[in-house]
Amino acid sequence: MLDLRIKQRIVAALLIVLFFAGWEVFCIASGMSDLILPRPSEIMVTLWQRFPILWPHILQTLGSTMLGFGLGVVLGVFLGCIIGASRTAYDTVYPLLIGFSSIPKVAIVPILVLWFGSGTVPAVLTSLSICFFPIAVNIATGLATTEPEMEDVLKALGASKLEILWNVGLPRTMPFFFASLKVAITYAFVGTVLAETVASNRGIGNVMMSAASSFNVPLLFAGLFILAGLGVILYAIFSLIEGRVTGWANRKNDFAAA
Amino acid sequence: MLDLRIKQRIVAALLIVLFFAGWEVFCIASGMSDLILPRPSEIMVTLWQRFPILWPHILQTLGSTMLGFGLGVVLGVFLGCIIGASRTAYDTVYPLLIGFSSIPKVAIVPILVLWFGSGTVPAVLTSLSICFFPIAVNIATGLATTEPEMEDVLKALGASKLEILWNVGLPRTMPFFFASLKVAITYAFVGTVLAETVASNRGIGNVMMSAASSFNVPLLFAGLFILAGLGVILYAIFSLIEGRVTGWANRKNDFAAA
Amino acid sequence: MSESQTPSLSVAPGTSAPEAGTHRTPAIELSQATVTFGRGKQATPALSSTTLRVQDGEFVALVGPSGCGKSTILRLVSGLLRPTTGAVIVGGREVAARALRVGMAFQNPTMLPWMTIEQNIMLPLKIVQPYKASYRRERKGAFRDKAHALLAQVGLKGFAGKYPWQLSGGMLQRANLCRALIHEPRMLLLDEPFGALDQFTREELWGILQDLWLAHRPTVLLVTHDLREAGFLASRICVMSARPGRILDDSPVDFARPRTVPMTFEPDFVALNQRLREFIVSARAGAAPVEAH
Amino acid sequence: MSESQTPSLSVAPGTSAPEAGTHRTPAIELSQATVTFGRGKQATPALSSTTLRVQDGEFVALVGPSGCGKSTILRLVSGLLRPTTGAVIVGGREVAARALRVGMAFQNPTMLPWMTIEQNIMLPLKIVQPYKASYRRERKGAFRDKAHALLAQVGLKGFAGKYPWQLSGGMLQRANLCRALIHEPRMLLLDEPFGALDQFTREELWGILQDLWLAHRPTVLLVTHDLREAGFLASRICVMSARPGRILDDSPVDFARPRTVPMTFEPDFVALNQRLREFIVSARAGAAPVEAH
Amino acid sequence: QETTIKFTLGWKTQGSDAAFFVARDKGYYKAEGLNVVIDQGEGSGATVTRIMGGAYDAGFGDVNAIIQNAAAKPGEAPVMVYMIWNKPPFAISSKKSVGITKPQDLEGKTLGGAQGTPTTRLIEVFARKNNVDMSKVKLTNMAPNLQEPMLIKGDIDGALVFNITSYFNLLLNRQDPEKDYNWLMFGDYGLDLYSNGLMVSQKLLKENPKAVEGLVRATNKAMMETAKDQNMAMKSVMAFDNLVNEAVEKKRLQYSFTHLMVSPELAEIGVGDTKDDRMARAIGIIVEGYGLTRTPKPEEIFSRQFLPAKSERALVYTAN
Ligand SMILES: Nc1ncnc2c1ncn2[C@@H]1O[C@H](COP(=O)(O)OP(=O)(O)OP(=O)(O)O)[C@@H](O)[C@H]1O
Ligand SMILES: Nc1ncnc2c1ncn2[C@@H]1O[C@H](COP(=O)(O)OP(=O)(O)OP(=O)(O)O)[C@@H](O)[C@H]1O
Ligand SMILES: [Mg+2]
Ligand SMILES: [Mg+2]
Repeated sequence: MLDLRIKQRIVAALLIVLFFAGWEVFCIASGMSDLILPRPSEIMVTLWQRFPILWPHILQTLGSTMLGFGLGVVLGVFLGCIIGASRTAYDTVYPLLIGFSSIPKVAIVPILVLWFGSGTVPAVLTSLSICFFPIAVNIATGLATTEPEMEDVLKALGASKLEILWNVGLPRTMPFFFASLKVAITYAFVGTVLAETVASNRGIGNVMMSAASSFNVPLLFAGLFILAGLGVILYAIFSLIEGRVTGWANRKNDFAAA
Repeated sequence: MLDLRIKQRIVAALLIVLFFAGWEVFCIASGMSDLILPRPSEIMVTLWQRFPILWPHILQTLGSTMLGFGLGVVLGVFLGCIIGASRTAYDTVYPLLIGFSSIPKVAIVPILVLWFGSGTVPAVLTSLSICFFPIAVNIATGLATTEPEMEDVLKALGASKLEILWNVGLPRTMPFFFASLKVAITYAFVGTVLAETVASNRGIGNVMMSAASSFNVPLLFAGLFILAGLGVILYAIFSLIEGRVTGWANRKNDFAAA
Repeated sequence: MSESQTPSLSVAPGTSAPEAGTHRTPAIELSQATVTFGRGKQATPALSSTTLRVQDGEFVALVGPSGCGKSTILRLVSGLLRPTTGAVIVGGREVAARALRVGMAFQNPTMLPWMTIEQNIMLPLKIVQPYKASYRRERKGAFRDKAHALLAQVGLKGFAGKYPWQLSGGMLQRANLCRALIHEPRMLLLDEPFGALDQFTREELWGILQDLWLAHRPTVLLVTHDLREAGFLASRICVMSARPGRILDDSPVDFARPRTVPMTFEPDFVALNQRLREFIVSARAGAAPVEAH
Repeated sequence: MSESQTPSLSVAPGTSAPEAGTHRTPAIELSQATVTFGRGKQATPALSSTTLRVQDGEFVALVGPSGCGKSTILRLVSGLLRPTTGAVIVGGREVAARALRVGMAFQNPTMLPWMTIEQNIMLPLKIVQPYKASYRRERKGAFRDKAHALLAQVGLKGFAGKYPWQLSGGMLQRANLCRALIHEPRMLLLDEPFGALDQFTREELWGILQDLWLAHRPTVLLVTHDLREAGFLASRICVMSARPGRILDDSPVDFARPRTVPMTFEPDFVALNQRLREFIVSARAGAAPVEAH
Repeated sequence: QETTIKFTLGWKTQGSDAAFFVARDKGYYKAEGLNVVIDQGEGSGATVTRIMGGAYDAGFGDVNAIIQNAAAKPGEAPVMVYMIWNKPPFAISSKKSVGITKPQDLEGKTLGGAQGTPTTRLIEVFARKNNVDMSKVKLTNMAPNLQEPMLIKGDIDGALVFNITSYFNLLLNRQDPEKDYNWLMFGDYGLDLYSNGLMVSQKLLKENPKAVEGLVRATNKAMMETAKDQNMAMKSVMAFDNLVNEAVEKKRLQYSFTHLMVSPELAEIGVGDTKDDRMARAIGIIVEGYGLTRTPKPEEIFSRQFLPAKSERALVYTAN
């Protein structure tokens, strides 16, 4: 079982390497200008050389994102619980949320900047405003699709609504929740960077903006690589937690591996 | 039961009206400049007056979004099935997708413009690239958490993997799928508008950009309202379909209403 | 101990229970309760005007054909369902049984899949007073020991840490029974708690349940398909008609306690079974749910 | 029809089956099959070195204490599980039973919740040849009629369009049986198909199942807790030990067919039951899963 | 046989782009055998990348961006063939109350700039040339459309802007840019740069010089008419994009003439042309300001080969 897992991982790693090799080859073969799409090797070199300069920006973006994401999770879970629990909330809050979510957040960043000044606050808020939505939707769906039989177990004991939510609704919803976290964390990065491009003196978004305007496309892509990397790292962390928390729901894989 | 439903809807409608009334009052009370946050009434007036001019832009954006969303659904379901079905795909495709998704799509729009020129194509592609991800994640999660007992019913009959996917995996995953559609449709709009602000002569994104650059904030917000409205309308349509398709999973509501 | 300690009240089928004449408030009282699922064309009548009284401390068995509404009655009593018409009074109050600390074993042993068997079984202790108050403190101490002891009693020693899907059908059913018992409820609602068990395990559990009842005298409503089981355990047996169900017959069982398995082979006992059997056969004749072959 | 048409092969418990001496390839052959779930400390042995042969057209009943591995054997035969050691040969081939059109009634009647009962029951017709080919054409015609007829036979007339959660436990079990039968499989694996049914419904279904077996002679492996049921239906009864299970006893049942319910009260029949009962009691004595009370 | 030319503007539709719309609207391009397809842009610097990437053949953009790209990728950068704004729009706007009237006043102030715009990039050079200690100036980044609101709100003391943009942004924000604001024009303090004009790709230049010639001729013709009659020109603008505020854009169009075009140099050499020595100086400033590794020659940047005769380019501006 362990061997199989390791083998699978090696294959996966190889495929990922292959992807970048393919990109490299494509760029060379098609004579792609590095103004349009730089080669991965070029990007990596830039990344390596500029890393000391980029480091504080990475920290800035990561910090804002984590804060926004954390708040987004809290807000998303809260709204999700409300929507999932009350029909009126479903009818009221859902349309408002959908409407709000259909709005490109770029449009509200300037308002945030005018209210809170430029810097970390708008980045955190944008990140929050972009990432809570998938969480709320998935939590609400998870709660709404919970098998009534499971709730009956607690209802028969005279449990309060909150106890049922806590002991049945939320645990049952965990697979939905973790799925939404994967989506939310990536959007949280997008939100932060968006706000940083609009008004900030630090952060990856700021670096990318400056790279774009000085036609330093490899640096721009280095910024993108950093974001992608951060996204993947956080995803990996959530995956670990997910494995522990929702293992019960993933029996299929257990079986396949057994 | 019907009466209850109607009562709930009325309450919901009232609450939504209340929300906008609150906004209006807030703007008036705080003496908010309409250059920062216009009053809803102002926005509605603008919307009404400019509607004939806005109409073709609405159609443009809606068209691009629906196309991008449609393709995004296809791609998302496809990737979700692959990730949910194969461990290697999970290990390979997932990190790549997460990485790609962590990248702000604003950064890739210029590249799309360079390849495809400005106009509908980049809008569709941006919309696609932003909206397939939640679908893929939710489909993959739904498939991975399918109870093995349900699959056993088909396995014992000697069903092929595809038959199991089609008859068990996908139907079981429908609640996950519809949850992701709600997220995806809103992001599809964001994607289209994003691309339109960068590279298009038509579409709501272009209108908003033009409004923003001439500080016509009520028009900018009219654009946002249109987007929100379109999002809500499409959400309502999906909700109807969802009610039919995943009714079986939403027994809880049935019970509550009974 | 003789049966006389818990007087059994016989209700004539089809007639409403007399309002006066009982000096104790019954623990459970269904009066003219009807349940219809769905509405319009989709309507499925599940229970037709059922009247049933159970005194505090009584052990009542419900038997009847599949789909006649036995589970529905338990759901009514536990407050999970409200009657379409009629009233359900439990512990002197309409609806809900919170204060009564109901212990319910569902027909389908719904274990929460994210919890181990132990955690599942300790669930009532987490929810029901007075255990709730000290749950955080005791869940790794006294409560856990209690759960383990109960599991050992039903033959699930060593399975406390397993997840529900790692247990066989019969094992789950035994765990389900433990969950109904752990908080020592004043009222037990058992929906075919031994259905998936072999004869021997079943008989052993009968003994355990009987001992428990004799010691604490909870009010028990037991749904079963096994007339021997009903005869062994109950102080009263109610026979229901086919769907939509009504109570057709209500007869006390007066064998001395504690009863033993050999007793179930004695002529008196066999005669009771035979009597019920024949009664059911004749009752079914009109509305046989299965086509003759 | 007499039993002699289907020769039953008795396997001495504990010894491996003789390789030679049979002129027909058995439909099912477990040789020294062991199943252990999990690994390391978590390992749960579920089946210990089990050898079992079932000839084509035989009707074998498996009885044994809860958790002894009966369901596990069915899962092995249906190809849902592979043995940890040993071999499982079905229809002359190792693993999987695709070509055999297995009909399986799971212990827990897992109906797909998004399908109506009718759709659930027609599932095998959608998957298994030769029905699969004409499924699209016939699903509203002949196939549906077939499903309705089957449902009517088990007393579920009018429930075809309901969803699984609208049925009672016993109704679901009957639907589950229909799903196992609808594609007229050459091999039937039934895991306590009558557990949640009352005595009468159960006896009627016995009759239906017997008729079906007499007409088509599928190979049947029936798990049951009811010795009367085993005696009524089976041509051979295998008794299993407690977990990890092995086959302890394997005895042919030679009563004439078709058997009737009254026959089960005749002395010969009762004697068989009594013999099995005693055998099991003595076998259990060593490893009683339930604490004495 | 018509030649299709994909043309990108420097930004969203603006009155100052009128000449292109007039040429299109009145069929001047058509008369030259050209089918000019006009798209809105993402910034006058991005015009250069759009053309270099091959998606566009021509556009209205910033010559300084050409210089930057030509330094790194000679032979790929587009070439300016018709210089339109011969005065740089780079400026620092500030409220009168803040009191920034000369470069030295910047010390101790907070300036807001949109990242990567020439004004922001050149502030260092501006400071050096005027002996301003940049360590005493605080710079903060923000999107262009946030500069004026933050200026008004007082979050920043001065904004690094294009005068032609900022002036109207202030106007749209209900300010009086003349009365209440100070403008430090870079052109007045030693940064005598060229700015936006009509540029074409090297590919078009090589493969179809006739099309370039036609493009320049038609644009020039429209430019002359626009200078005479802005009302007529605005009709063409509105025909292209009915979303813009006509009154404001007309003023912007006029502002582009008065503040960015009409000058002694224009009178001397006509619209579209440049002076080589000034261009060389400008290149020097850009190379210094951006720390470029190579100094491109003026002929890499600008080509006067396609300009019509000077008499045809004698611009007479009359406001109406
Ligand atoms: N949620 C529901 N919606 C619709 N019909 C229901 C629902 N629950 C139960 N029924 C119907 O009510 C009737 C009684 O069901 P119930 O579960 O009480 O039967 P039961 O006596 O427990 O049967 P069994 O012995 O088979 O478990 C059945 O006909 C069933 O179809
Ligand atoms: N997926 C699993 N993981 C771990 N252990 C399992 C799993 N499935 C079954 N077991 C164990 O295997 C043993 C045999 O289980 P099985 O379901 O075959 O019993 P059974 O004979 O059908 O019992 P019952 O009559 O109670 O249904 C049990 O001890 C059970 O705990
Ligand atoms: Mg029931
Ligand atoms: Mg079993």
